[in-house]
Amino acid sequence: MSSTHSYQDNDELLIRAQQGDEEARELIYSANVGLIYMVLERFRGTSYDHEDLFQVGSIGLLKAIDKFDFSFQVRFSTYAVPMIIGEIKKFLRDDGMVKVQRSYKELYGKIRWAQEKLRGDLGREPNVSEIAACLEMDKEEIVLAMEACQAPAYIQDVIPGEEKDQGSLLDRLASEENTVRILEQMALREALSKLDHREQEVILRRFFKDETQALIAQDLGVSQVQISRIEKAALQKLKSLLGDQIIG
Amino acid sequence: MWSVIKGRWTSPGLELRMNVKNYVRFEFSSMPENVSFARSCVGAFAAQLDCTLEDIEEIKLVVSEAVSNSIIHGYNGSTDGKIEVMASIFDNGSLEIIVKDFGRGIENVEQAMEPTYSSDSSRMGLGFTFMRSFMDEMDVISEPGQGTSVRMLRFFPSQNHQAMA
Amino acid sequence: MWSVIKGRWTSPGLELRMNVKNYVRFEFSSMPENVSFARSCVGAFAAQLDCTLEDIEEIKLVVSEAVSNSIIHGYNGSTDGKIEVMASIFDNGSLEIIVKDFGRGIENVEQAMEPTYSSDSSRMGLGFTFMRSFMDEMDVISEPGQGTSVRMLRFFPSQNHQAMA
Amino acid sequence: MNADFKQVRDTLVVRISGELDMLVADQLRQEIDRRLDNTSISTLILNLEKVSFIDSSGLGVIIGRYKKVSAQQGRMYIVGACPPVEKILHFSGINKLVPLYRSEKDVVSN
Ligand SMILES: Nc1ncnc2c1ncn2[C@@H]1O[C@H](COP(=O)(O)OP(=O)(O)OP(=O)(O)O)[C@@H](O)[C@H]1O
Ligand SMILES: Nc1ncnc2c1ncn2[C@@H]1O[C@H](COP(=O)(O)OP(=O)(O)OP(=O)(O)O)[C@@H](O)[C@H]1O
Ligand SMILES: [Mg+2]
Ligand SMILES: [Mg+2]
Repeated sequence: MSSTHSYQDNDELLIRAQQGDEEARELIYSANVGLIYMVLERFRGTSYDHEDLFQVGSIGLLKAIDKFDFSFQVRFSTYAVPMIIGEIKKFLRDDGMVKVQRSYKELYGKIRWAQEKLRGDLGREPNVSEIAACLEMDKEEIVLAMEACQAPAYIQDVIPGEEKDQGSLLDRLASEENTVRILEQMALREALSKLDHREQEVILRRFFKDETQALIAQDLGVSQVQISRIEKAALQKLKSLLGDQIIG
Repeated sequence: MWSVIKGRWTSPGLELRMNVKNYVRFEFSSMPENVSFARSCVGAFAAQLDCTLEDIEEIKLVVSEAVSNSIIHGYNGSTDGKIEVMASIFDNGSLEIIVKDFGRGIENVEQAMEPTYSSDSSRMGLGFTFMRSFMDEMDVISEPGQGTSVRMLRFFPSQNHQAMA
Repeated sequence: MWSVIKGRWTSPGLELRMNVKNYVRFEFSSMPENVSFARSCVGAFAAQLDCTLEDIEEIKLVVSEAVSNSIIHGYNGSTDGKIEVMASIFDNGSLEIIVKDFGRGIENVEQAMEPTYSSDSSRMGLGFTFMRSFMDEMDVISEPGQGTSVRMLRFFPSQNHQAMA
Repeated sequence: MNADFKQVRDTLVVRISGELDMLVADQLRQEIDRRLDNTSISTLILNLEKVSFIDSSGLGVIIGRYKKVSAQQGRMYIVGACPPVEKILHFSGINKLVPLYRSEKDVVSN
């Protein structure tokens, strides 16, 4: 096995510890405390509190010291590591819930705070990697944490109240008449869908494509008078479907 | 398959940024639950770029629009269709997103892309308009009965690039 | 390809939950940047389950271990390998995660899975132990020179299931 | 998504949390419409404080409810949209039809 470890398996100390020798227990604990750090390393960058995890990990290590049995035929570390992880897992599952939720909320607040601070420092909008570096977090975590919209803080701190009317779509679409037109088009489409096929075609070509009754008549192989009649009936239907405000 | 599509889309401007630095490709079923999954993932991937949180919000929006369209229109709401998303980051800091379905396809792409056009009277017809507004390039390739591919590109000049320019 | 793998893994217990409710499959290059991307994505997918935030943290942890192994050991740190991740949610609320690479493979899987075993003296050899501790089932299939697949399963009894049981 | 309904006389307040996309649009539409159809409501307030994301599917629900409420001569307001959501509301122009306020209190005091 090519792996080298900084901790030691000291059989004699273990036996003494299990027989109630407090000093031996302490020695074996400090010789192996590195295992806890190894395990904790994996939780770096998560929302868990390291101090807490260390406490729990210590319990796992002490349990391993007390319960280790030489008949297992494995090295102490091989036995202790899963015990430490197991203890931490139990802790996370028993106790974690409220905590993590709270810390997500805190995280969200922190991100907002870092964003504001960096905006001030840099004089521009900070990018995600700058926020991540500032908080010592993963960029991806930042992105996902933003999904937990925690509005109250948001509103007081961030909404400055000014109108942010920028953007090309807005310029094209968002004038009041335009929006009302969007709505009308929606209503019109709905109404149009209630006409029969021929009526739809006549209306679309006459009013949306500006074609003449004569042309449509020719295409459909009917007389212009018939087209005129279809058009009139269709408009009548539309009016009753839409009310007077749209097609005056 | 993707390379074919890319070939078809290659434009003179695109050749300059053809060096893919990183990519992710994913595939999922046309379940509405996956819309939020898809936008989160592409958002998380885009975080590798030199971009702001606001940029990420916009990326998430366009992915949401394209994937929703595939589910709603492409597969008519049926949940057993397949959707593929490919996101690539190029050397010059641009992000390409391709959303592809194998659904019904679009008869008249030009009409479909018009602001406020929708084939469904209860919808706003804003999806394509959002995609076009928030991205620097957008193309749609669609074949009735075969499916639809939406390719979007957004250029993120990095702080460094800007400084050097 | 996945179904073959699934076939090989099918165990009597597994048959009961073979109905896939939702799945996602993704593929990315073996760049270190993609480790945090992959774990975030699987985390986002797992959020569809009836689970707590710390369940998600745990899922992210194991994905991180498996993907890091593929990059570090499977591809020896080279960034042009391909990694595939498949996550499936079954009808009964269990989550299966498969991480697959096409790299160097593992000679002795049993030894590799031992706590604190590592082929690299600077590492701790805890990856597999974490995966095993936080998931309910774990299998590794590896072929030297061909690659490695790690399949993990975790059962999330939903509130409803529990109530009905 | 989660929607919490509160009705005081003829005012209906809907407090929504989560992401307003196609996954939840239909359900939200139905839940609001059921109340609009069965009770006489003259003011509809959508509280979006806890909404972190909205796309065109969500906008569709809002515009649809606006049409419905205005057809019944009622009024509609949106309160508490956070910046990313507010941006989309502005972008689509919905803010020109449905006024945006910071909080439910602000609507009342106006
Ligand atoms: N993937 C697709 N497959 C088939 N048809 C599509 C697809 N994407 C878009 N379309 C068509 O293009 C039209 C316009 O799409 P767009 O996203 O702009 O509006 P919408 O989806 O109808 O409404 P909104 O996006 O506002 O909810 C759709 O109504 C549909 O007919
Ligand atoms: N995908 C893989 N391809 C090739 N070898 C692997 C792969 N995954 C694991 N291994 C082998 O299994 C061993 C144990 O893996 P494990 O994740 O438990 O520990 P480690 O990666 O060496 O250390 P740590 O995870 O603590 O950084 C590795 O040292 C390596 O030899
Ligand atoms: Mg759309
Ligand atoms: Mg490892």
